[in-house]
Order: sequence, then C-alpha cells, then structure tokens
Amino acid sequence: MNETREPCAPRGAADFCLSCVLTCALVAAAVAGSFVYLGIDFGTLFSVGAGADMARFAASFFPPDLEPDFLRKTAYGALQTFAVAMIGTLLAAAAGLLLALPAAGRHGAAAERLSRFLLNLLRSVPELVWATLMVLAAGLGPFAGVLALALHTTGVLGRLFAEAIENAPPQPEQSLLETGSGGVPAFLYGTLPLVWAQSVAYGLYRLEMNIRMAAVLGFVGAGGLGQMLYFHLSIFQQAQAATVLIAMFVLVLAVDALSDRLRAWMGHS
Amino acid sequence: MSASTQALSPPHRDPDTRARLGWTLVALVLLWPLLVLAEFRPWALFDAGNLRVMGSFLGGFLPPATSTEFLGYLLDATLETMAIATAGIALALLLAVPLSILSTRALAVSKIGPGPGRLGDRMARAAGRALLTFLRAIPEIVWALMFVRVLGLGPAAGVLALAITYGGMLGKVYTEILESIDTRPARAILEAGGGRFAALAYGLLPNAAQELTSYTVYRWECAVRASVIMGFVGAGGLGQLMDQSMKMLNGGEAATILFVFLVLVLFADSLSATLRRALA
Amino acid sequence: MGFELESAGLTHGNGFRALQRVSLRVGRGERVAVIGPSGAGKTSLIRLLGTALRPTEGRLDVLGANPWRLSAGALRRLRARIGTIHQSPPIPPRLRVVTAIHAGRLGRWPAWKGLLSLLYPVDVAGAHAALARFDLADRLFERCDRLSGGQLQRVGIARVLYQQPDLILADEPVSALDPALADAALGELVAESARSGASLFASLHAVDLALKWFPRIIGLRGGEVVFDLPTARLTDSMLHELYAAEGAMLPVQARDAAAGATTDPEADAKVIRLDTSRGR
Amino acid sequence: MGFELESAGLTHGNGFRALQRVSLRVGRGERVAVIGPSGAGKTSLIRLLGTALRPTEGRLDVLGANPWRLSAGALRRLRARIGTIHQSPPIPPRLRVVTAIHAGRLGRWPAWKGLLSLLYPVDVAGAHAALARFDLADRLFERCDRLSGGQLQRVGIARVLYQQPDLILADEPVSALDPALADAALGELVAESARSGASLFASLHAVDLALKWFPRIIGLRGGEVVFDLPTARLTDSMLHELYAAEGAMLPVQARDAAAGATTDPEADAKVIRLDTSRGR
Amino acid sequence: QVLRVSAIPDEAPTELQRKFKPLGEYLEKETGLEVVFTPVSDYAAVVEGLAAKKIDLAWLGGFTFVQARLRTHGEALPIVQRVEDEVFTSKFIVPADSPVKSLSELKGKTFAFGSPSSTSGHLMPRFFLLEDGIDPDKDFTRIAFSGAHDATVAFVASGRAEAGVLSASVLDKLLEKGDANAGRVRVIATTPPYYDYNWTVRPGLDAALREKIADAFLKLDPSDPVHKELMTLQRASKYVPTTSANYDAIERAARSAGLIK
Ligand SMILES: Nc1ncnc2c1ncn2[C@@H]1O[C@H](COP(=O)(O)OP(=O)(O)OP(=O)(O)O)[C@@H](O)[C@H]1O
Ligand SMILES: Nc1ncnc2c1ncn2[C@@H]1O[C@H](COP(=O)(O)OP(=O)(O)OP(=O)(O)O)[C@@H](O)[C@H]1O
Ligand SMILES: [Mg+2]
Ligand SMILES: [Mg+2]
Repeated sequence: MNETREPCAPRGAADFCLSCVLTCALVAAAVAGSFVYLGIDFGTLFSVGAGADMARFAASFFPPDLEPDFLRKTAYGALQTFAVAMIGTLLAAAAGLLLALPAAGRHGAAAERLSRFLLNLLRSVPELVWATLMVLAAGLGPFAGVLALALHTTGVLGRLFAEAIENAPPQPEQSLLETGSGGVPAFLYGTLPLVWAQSVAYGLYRLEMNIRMAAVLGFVGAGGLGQMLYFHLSIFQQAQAATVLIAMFVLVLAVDALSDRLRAWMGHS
Repeated sequence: MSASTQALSPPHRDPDTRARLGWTLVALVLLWPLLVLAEFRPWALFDAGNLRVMGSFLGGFLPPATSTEFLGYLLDATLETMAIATAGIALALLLAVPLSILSTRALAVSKIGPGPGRLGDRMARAAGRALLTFLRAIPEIVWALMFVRVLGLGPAAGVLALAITYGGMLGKVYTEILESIDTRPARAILEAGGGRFAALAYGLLPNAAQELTSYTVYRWECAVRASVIMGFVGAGGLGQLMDQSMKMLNGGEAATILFVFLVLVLFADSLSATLRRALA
Repeated sequence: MGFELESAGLTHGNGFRALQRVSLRVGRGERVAVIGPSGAGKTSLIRLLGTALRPTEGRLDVLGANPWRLSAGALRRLRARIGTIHQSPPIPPRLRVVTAIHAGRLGRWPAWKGLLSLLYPVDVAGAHAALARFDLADRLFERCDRLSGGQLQRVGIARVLYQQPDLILADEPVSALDPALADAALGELVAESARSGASLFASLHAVDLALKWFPRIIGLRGGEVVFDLPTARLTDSMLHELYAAEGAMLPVQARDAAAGATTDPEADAKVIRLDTSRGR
Repeated sequence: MGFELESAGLTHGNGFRALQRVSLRVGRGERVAVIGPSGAGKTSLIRLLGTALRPTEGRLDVLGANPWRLSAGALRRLRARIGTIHQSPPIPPRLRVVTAIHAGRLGRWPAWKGLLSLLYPVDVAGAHAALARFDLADRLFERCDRLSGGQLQRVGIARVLYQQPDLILADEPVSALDPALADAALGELVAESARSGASLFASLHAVDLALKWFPRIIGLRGGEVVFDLPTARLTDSMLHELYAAEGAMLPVQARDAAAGATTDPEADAKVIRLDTSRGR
Repeated sequence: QVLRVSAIPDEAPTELQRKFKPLGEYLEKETGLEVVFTPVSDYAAVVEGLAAKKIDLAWLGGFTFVQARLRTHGEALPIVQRVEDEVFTSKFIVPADSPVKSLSELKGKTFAFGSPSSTSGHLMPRFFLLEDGIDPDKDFTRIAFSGAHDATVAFVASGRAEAGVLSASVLDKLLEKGDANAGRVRVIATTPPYYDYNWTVRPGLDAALREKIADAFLKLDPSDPVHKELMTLQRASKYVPTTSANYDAIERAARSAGLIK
C-alpha cells in the first residue's frame, strides 16, 4: 500500500555512528593532550607518606573553634552570606527566565541571537570582575556582592533555562498554540509545568554555588563567610577556618535538603 | 458513586488556595530580613559620585591592551587554562558518573513496590549523596592546599582540587537531570527485569543525553573561569591574570582578557549546540 | 463553512508522503467521521486541518480563511476557533485537571487572565460543568498523572468543549474508553456540535460508532481518500476493502499455529468481521 | 501457575482505594480478559501483577513465587519473565524502533550486551521478526516519534513478544488500532501464548474482542471483581450492569439537548447497546 | 637536581616572576642546581609548600615566616635578608583630596589592608593601630583585603576604600615609577620600624647547600654591574645574614593583635 517505503533490509552496519566515534576520539585526544601539556604526575599521590600527610592537614582543622563569641560572628556571617546569595539568585532567576524565552527561540531568530549573546556576555564576565565593577558602582558592601552574583548568575540561569525549555517535549505547548493561545500563556500552561522542577533545581543549585562564591567576593568587602574563610585560612587559624567551613557545609546541606523537599513536593519521585 | 451529590454542588473554591497563600506570605515575610542583611539599596547605583567613578573606570577599558608581551602571556595563560579545565573535568567525570548513577532514584529497582534491598539501596543512595555534598561543600582552595602538601605547587594540585569539587557538582546535577525527565521508560525496563545500566541507557539517556552534555560543556566553561582559584597554588592561567588586572584596576588588560573569556564562552556554546544536535 | 481541502498533500520531514491528492469539503455544522487502517494518515489529516502542519501541496481553507496566508494575529484568532482532541492528550502530567481545562480557553482570554488562573483558578464553575458532562466532576482538583487512561482522555475532550470552538477536530477521541462511555462521550460531542453549530470532524477506529453517530464517512488509506459517502450508502465490501490490505500482510503461519493450539473453536474463523448494522 | 491473588487490595499514595478484595487464580497458559468501565482499576490490577505496585492488602503470587518475599536478584529474574504491554507505550521518543524492541530483552541479556546493542544493534533479525508479525518490518530503523499512534502501540506489543515472557500482561493493547488490525494483533498475542505456553492476561475495552479471543472474562468495577466466568456463561444483562452505573451518571440535560437538536434520529435511542453476539 | 623556589604573592605574580628571573639565573650558576620558580597567589600555599618540603627556598614576609616557623616547629630557617628589611615600615594612605589628617580621624571610614597574611600590609599596621587605640574590627565601618600592596593603592586611589595601608618600599617604588594611582594618594602616617622580609629554607635542607645559597646572596656586590641590575630588581642595596630570633617581636605583636592563637 505504500510504494514509497524502501524495502526492509537489515542495514545495521550503515547505522554504526561514525561521527559519534570521531567525536569521542576527539574528546579523548583533548583530554590526553591536556594532561601531557600540563605535565601532571599524580604518582606521588599514591606514595607512602601521601595519605598521612593529607590526613595531618585535615587533622589540623580539629577541633573547630566553638567559643560563643566566634560562633556568633560565624552565625552572622552565615546569615549575611545566605542573604547575599539568596537575593542575588532570586534576581537572577527572574531575569534569567525573561531572557530564556527569547533565547529558546520563541520570539524569532533575531531576538534569539540577541538574547543569547547577552546571556553569553553576562556569563563570560566572572563574578569577581562584576564585583569589582559593582563596588565602584554601588560602594563597598554586600549590595555590590548581590549585584555581582545576580549579573553573572543571570547569564548562567538564562542559558540553563533556555536549554531545559528546548529539551522539553513540545506537544503540550504546541497544542495550546494550536488553540490560538498567546505565546506566554501557552508557555506557562504547556511547558513550564514540565521544566519547572528542573529549573527550580538549577536555581537552588546556583544558590548553593553562590553561597560558596561569596568566598571570592569576600575581599571586596561583601563580608560574610567568604571573607572569614579567606582571612582565617590565610593566617593559619585552622580552628576558626574549620568553624567557617562547618557553617558553609550546613548552609549547603540546608539548600540541598530544601531542593530535595521542593522537588518531591513538585511531584517527582 | 458519590460523585452525583458533588455534581450538584460544585466546589467553587480551590482546595489549594490556603496553602498557596500561606507559603507566599511566609516567603514574603522571610524575604524582608534577607533584604536588610544584604543591604539592598538599588538607589545607590544612581548616586552621581558612584556613576562617575565607574564611568571613568569603564573608560579605562579602552583601548584594550595589545602589547606583544601581554598577548604572549595571554596566549600561554589561555592554553594552560584550557588544559587545566579539560583535565579537571575529565577527572571530575570519573567521580561524578558512578556516584550519580548510584544516587539516582529513578534507577533504583528497590523503589518499585518498594521491593527487597531497599534499606541497603537507600543507604547507598544516601551515602552517595552525602559524599557528593561533602566533595562540593568544601571550597576548592581548601582541597588545593591539601594537595599542595603532596603534589607540590603547580597545576597538579589545582587540577585535583577542581576535579573533586566539580565532581561533586556534576554528580548532583546529573542526578537531578535524570530525575526530572520522564522516568516512565526507565521504570518500564526495571519492571521487565532490566538492570540499572540497562534502564539508564535505554530509558533515561535517550531523553537526557542532550541536557547532560550541555551541562558538562557549561561546567568546562566554568572551570576555565575558575582558574583564579588554581592560581592560588601556582597553576596560573587566565583567572589569575584577570584577578591581577582587576586588582590593579588596569582596564586595558582586563578588556583584552574579558574578550578572551567571551570567545571561550562562545566556543563552548557552539560546541554544546553541535553536540546537542548530534544527539537529537 | 467548516473547511475545504483541494488536492492537498503532506510530506513529512523525512520525506515520507503521509497524504496525497486529498480533496474534501465539510460545511458548517456538518459531522464527518474519517476511518482507515493504522498509518493511513488520519492523524496527519487532522493536524493539517488544525493548522499544526502546513500542507506541502494543494490548498487548505479553514473556517473561511487560508490559515497560511493570514497575519500572525489573525492566525491566532483563527486557531482559537479550532478545537483539537488529540490521540493521547498532550497535558503536562503535573498540571491539575482544573488548570488543564482552563488551558482550553487561553486563546480567548487576555494574557493576564491566563496568568491569574494559574495561581487561582478563575472559572471553577465552568471547568466543573465541562467535566460533569463526562462524569469527572469529582476529579476537578486532582493532578493529571493520578488519572486513569480513560479519565485523562475525557479531560482532553472536556477541555475542547470548554474552549467552545467553531470546528471540533477529534483524533480517536474515545480510544481509551469502554463501549458505554465511548458512546456517551461521542453523544456529548455530537450534542455540542448540534447546540453550537460547530462542525465536527473525527477520526475513529470503532467503525460501529462512526456509523452510528456520523451521517457522512470518509475512508482513508495510504494517505488517499478511498471513499467519501453518506453513511447510508456505505457497503460492507467497501469496509472490507478499506482494511483488507493489512490483514493480508500479517504472516500466515503464526495465525495457523494459533489456530492449531487454541482451545477456542472460533479463533480460526474469519478474522475480520465488520457489519454495518452492528451498534445501530 | 500463572498467578494468584488472594483478597488483594491497593490503596494509592493519595489514599484512593483502587482495588479491594480481589481474589483471582490464573493457571499456566490460561487466557483471561478483564473488562470494566473507565477507572475501574484495570490498569492498577495489571501493575499489581507486573510487580510494579505492591498490594497494600492481601497476598499475591506470580509465576509460583511471592514477588515481595524474593531477594533482589530473584525478583529481577522473575520480572524478566513477566512482559507488560502498557496502555501508552513508555518508549523515549528519540529511540529507534530496533532499540526499543531490544529493550524488551534487557532483563535476560548481560549488561554489556545491552550497552553494546545501543551502539550497534546486536539482534536485528530477531527485532525484524517480531515487528514483521505486526506489519511493521519496514519501520525497523525509524525513530519512534515518527510513528503513528497505532504503529507505536504495535511496537510496544512486539517488544513484549520479543521478550518471550512466561506471563503476558496487556493493558488495552489494541486501543489505538483499527478493528481489523486489533483483531489480528490479539490473534498474534493468543498465538504466542498458545505457542510458548505463556499465560495471557489482558484488559480490554472492546467487549466483542474479549468475547471472541478469551475463554474466560473478569468484570471489574469500582476496584472489585463483579464476575469471573467462562465466556459462554456471560449474559447480556451482566455486561449491562457492569457498565450501567456510569451511563446513568451522565447529566441528563446535556443528553436531552443533543437529542433535541440533532438531526440523527438515532441519537436519542438507547445509548448503551451491548450485544454479546456481536463480533462473534 | 632542582632547587624549588617560591615567593609570597605580595605583588602581582607575573611581576614576581619577572623580578626573579636574573636572581634565578644567578643562583643556578652559584649552586649548580636547576632553579624552578613557581609564582602563587596565596600566602598559605607557600607555607604549606615549605612545611611539606615541596619548596626548598622561599621569599617570606616577617609574619609569614613566623607562621612557617610555627608550622614547622621552628625548623624553617631564615638565612639572609636585605638591609632594608631590618628597618621596615608601613605607610597609611588616603585619597589625595581626602580631608583626613591623622590616624584617629580614620574611625568610621572604610579601610583597605593588603593580604591578611602580609606583615607590612596587615599585621604590623593592625598592631600599631591597636596600640593607638583603634580597633580595626570595630572602629572601621568596613575592612577590605585588597590582596596585594599595589592593589591597596589602586583601592584607595579609586575611592573604593577611604584609607589603606601598605609597605613603605612598595609605595616608594610606585612613586619612582610614576604610577598614576600612587600620584592620587597622600601619606598620613608611618609606622615605627620592624623586621620584615627574608629568604627562608625548608626544614631538613642539606646544611652545605644552605651555606652555598646564603653565600651566594651575601656575595652580591652592587659595584658589579650584573649584580647591580639583579639587586635593583630586588630593591636591595646589600644582603645581610639574619636569624630566627629577629622575628620574635613580630610573633609577640601577632599574638597581641590576636592573629596567632
Ligand atoms: N497514581 C495514582 N494516584 C492516585 N489515584 C490513582 C493513581 N492511579 C490511578 N488512580 C485512580 O485509581 C482508579 C483506577 O485507576 P486505573 O488506572 O486502574 O483505572 P482503569 O480501570 O485502568 O481505567 P481506564 O479504563 O480509564 O484506563 C482511578 O479512579 C484513578 O483515578
Ligand atoms: N513526524 C513524522 N515523520 C515521519 N513520518 C511520520 C511522522 N508522523 C507520522 N508519520 C508517518 O505517516 C503515516 C501516517 O501517520 P498518521 O499518524 O497520520 O497515521 P494514522 O492514520 O493516524 O494512524 P493510527 O491509526 O495508527 O494513529 C505513518 O506511516 C507514519 O509512520
Ligand atoms: Mg493516529
Ligand atoms: Mg487503564
């Protein structure tokens, strides 16, 4: 009945993916090349004393400094770090979502190019550079940190959101567009429920990164745990550094748990 | 069925309303102290003095530095940075892939039912997740200082530190990606007696491969930017160069380095697009 | 006018020719069923009419306009007047039923109303009424992935009725429903078309239901219209011929084996029994 | 033995009681059909038997073992012996047909073979033979998202036959197929069961097909077994009763409107017409 | 056989590398070993390297040396230092147009130190500020660590910090070079002198080699044009032997400033 169909022939050999093999070989070559270029020798890592040496380093962090005064300072630092990271991430998530829609090719090719370039630009400037610029723009202090994180993170989240949107199955949104719905409502009803969980996960994950990134922002006066860690590690106050590390760890764990809880609540087993 | 009585008096109120309203309120109430702590003052941006300072600084970005000596440094740094990023990501994958396969719920056959071995499975999963968290919760610099003791100053310690923290991050994100797509195909394979790898390869990867790849490429790009941390232990690179020029407020050099960063990001982006197309 | 196709054809991206030389004219308020073997092109035809695919040859007119000549805004308004019931309802699993129903009217609502309804359902009563017609009123606030196959399909139908379109396209709307419910659901669709004057164009596998509810039947095979007749003039042999090709292609030895081993004396009786009088 | 249920019950996560007091015994090689209105619990029952869900009450025995008492390895081997045809095939859209078919045997293949087959299909001939039984041999290397609804459903059936299970569970296996093909596909399933001695347990909406191909019929409603009889002893009134409740619940005014406005004199005839003799 | 050398990053790492090049060649000639210099941007990395015996010779600040000494249980040995290092000072700077005239007016301002582990950029200024009754943690609204001395100048010159402190010798060098930023700051105070930088060898380094290295430094003579160039880069007029005991005062200062616990 369908003359156009080609007769079936088990053409398995033709399906062997040549370009896949080539890509794999290329990647492997790049990796090998990198190790050779850097001249890395991990041999000593497995030498006799290595383990003991590293263990001694790790042991120097114990016991952590648990004096009430220092704990209070750490707690305040942790709160401030969290606040900076949270506000920065929230701003970035909002801006990122707005830019992700055109970047996923929803408003024409020109808008796609433009928003993609904008996202790339925001992202290619490291947090640290944004921080320097923002200190000049807004003065020394946590707000500069917020802005720096927000600007860089917008680029990151915008890209991740855009790709999640592109990867989502198109049928639900397509079917809404076919009923004449506008682009934005169709996105909200058709695609958002599909990418929501992943996007929130990316956002929370970025929040966690930003908490750690505050370490780098510490020295522009953004304060918080980052500056404390930098300070105490620099002057070999391992006990204090350990307390700060524990505080960071707790923050990361909390965000992790929040992420898990939220995703479970949004219906993913 | 009881529906007929309900049919007469339709529920005109959404049962979820109260919870939604409540959570929104809680979120708003919590947001306030955060804004205070972060000293959120957008108007400071439009302060004339600040604008002038920033304007003159940005003015310093032009013209970009193009002296041959600097460009030589830059080329070296770029090559080294790319090599460090590639090596670091390669090692990170060695950590991330097994750990994420271990801790993905959608691949746990004991979740179905739940069936036998769920205690062991759950503990393995929890251990996997805890390990991932631990690896990435300790900042790169701490790992780097630890490896310096064994490997000495130089790129080796930096690469290892990068591999460990990035392994933790990649592992976590891989897990989340694998759990956020449609997991029914994987479940069907587990229900037909297939193993963990089979369910991964036939049920999840066809849908997730693109996203996994693009995330990995993105991480590579992050590793390029993270070379500032590698600089701490003598594995220089672009980040260290950037750090210096920014500290010295040397706009011309910063502009040139930023341009290199942008080129690398564009390269990563097109690489990711190519790979995604190949996997479509 | 409902729609008009003039020697239209559709070639898929991979070069597969799913429809060819299709000429059809369906008037306002008319009810037409399309039947045909699997892979005949029924879904392709309906997607063509729903302006989801663009004909690669020939001319298409829907509700008095050539959709592919319209401006973006006008096309959108046209689409709001076409309601498509999909073979498997394209509803995100996590959406609640009430939201899924509301999505039907996004084409008519201003954007703000659509957004608001996502937070707080604006028209609970309307959604409730639409669901009640399919015996699902009590599932108003359930999540769609907690519904059974038949329930989800009914949500898909209710959504299109809630849309109040001028042209209803239904792609196997009752394939997941039991006979009684299938009959009742088709009855609802027919009643809606009669009440609102909307044209109804449905593809159906259940020939008896097509014969019962539709005054005009179109037979499709291999992408071509085989017949297009008032129900009364359809003969048994036409139906046999429509479905014949594929029966003949099933390997014969397997059937024999079954017949030999089975305990059911009727298994090797004539396999295809179609009787235009059944169900009437 | 095929399987045995003793006063089994299933309560879903949200507290909905989908099955209660179900006692059934199906012997080796036996062929049983389960029918019932939408939402009756057919899919839930099949998922219970496929060891995808764990009964919340009562006892379950599949292929001579209580799956929930087995060790992980034994459960996996048991599952490899159960083949489930899902209501909508859980196949990732990007997979090729040949790979989707191979996925059926992942439970038997060692892991390396499964992984290898992803790169290079190891058993093209086997997959081809399975597809040929459903008139799809020419789609062997097509991507699954380029198939029509009925074609995809047939791929789902072929996959299970390729699995060569000892117990075939089929959840509305032919809902997307036209009558002729549906009949032929059921014939294939029955033949396979006869050839290999596998038990066949299928839920069906098409009552006539159930009556034609299955010697024993189970009626399910509201999660309970209403009848469990040899086909010959099933009466018309039993079927009427099985589907009656829901017909009665369709709101009456809508039907009246339809009846009033329609031009089809049969629209207000008795809606539910079931005739055990039809299709026989 | 290699001699592994590193230096604390009190200046930009590339700058350090440039400065070290002739010295490295000279040491190669004198010791007969291959000299490998690794620039780092973290003070702690140098100390860890010394303690783990991954570095043989390092250019350390006074405070860094004290830390290295503690970390190696007194086994890291300082061998030589420049004469200038015996009477080192730090200078407090403000933007040229700032009205501030004395240290006590700095209360309530934002302030930039160099690196937390820098002697002249953090430890000693902090110690002298405390002696003057100014607690940096309480009396400044915000402290920033610029990371390096020349960065501190840039911080203050651009107005990112309202005041800062750095090593006197770096400031002099910048002024000599005619650095634009250095022209935009004004010195308001100078600390009393203290011992600072030295060259330290790792614990357990062969005593003969240690002597050879020390001799190489002490042999440097400004009247020799080759040596002169090398010493200008190092900003040294003459090298003198030094001992661990010279740094006891710094350790006391660090303890009283709460930087060593
Ligand atoms: N995951 C779930 N959570 C809660 N309730 C569920 C879930 N899955 C099914 N149900 C409910 O259980 C009942 C039985 O569902 P099931 O899918 O077994 O019905 P079915 O007989 O297969 O119906 P159909 O013929 O429509 O497919 C339905 O009322 C359904 O809403
Ligand atoms: N996206 C696509 N790309 C290529 N070929 C396609 C695509 N969609 C459908 N086809 C092919 O076009 C033909 C007609 O498909 P269509 O879905 O219209 O059939 P159908 O009549 O709806 O069948 P069914 O009753 O099985 O749903 C089929 O042979 C199918 O394989
Ligand atoms: Mg179809
Ligand atoms: Mg079902």
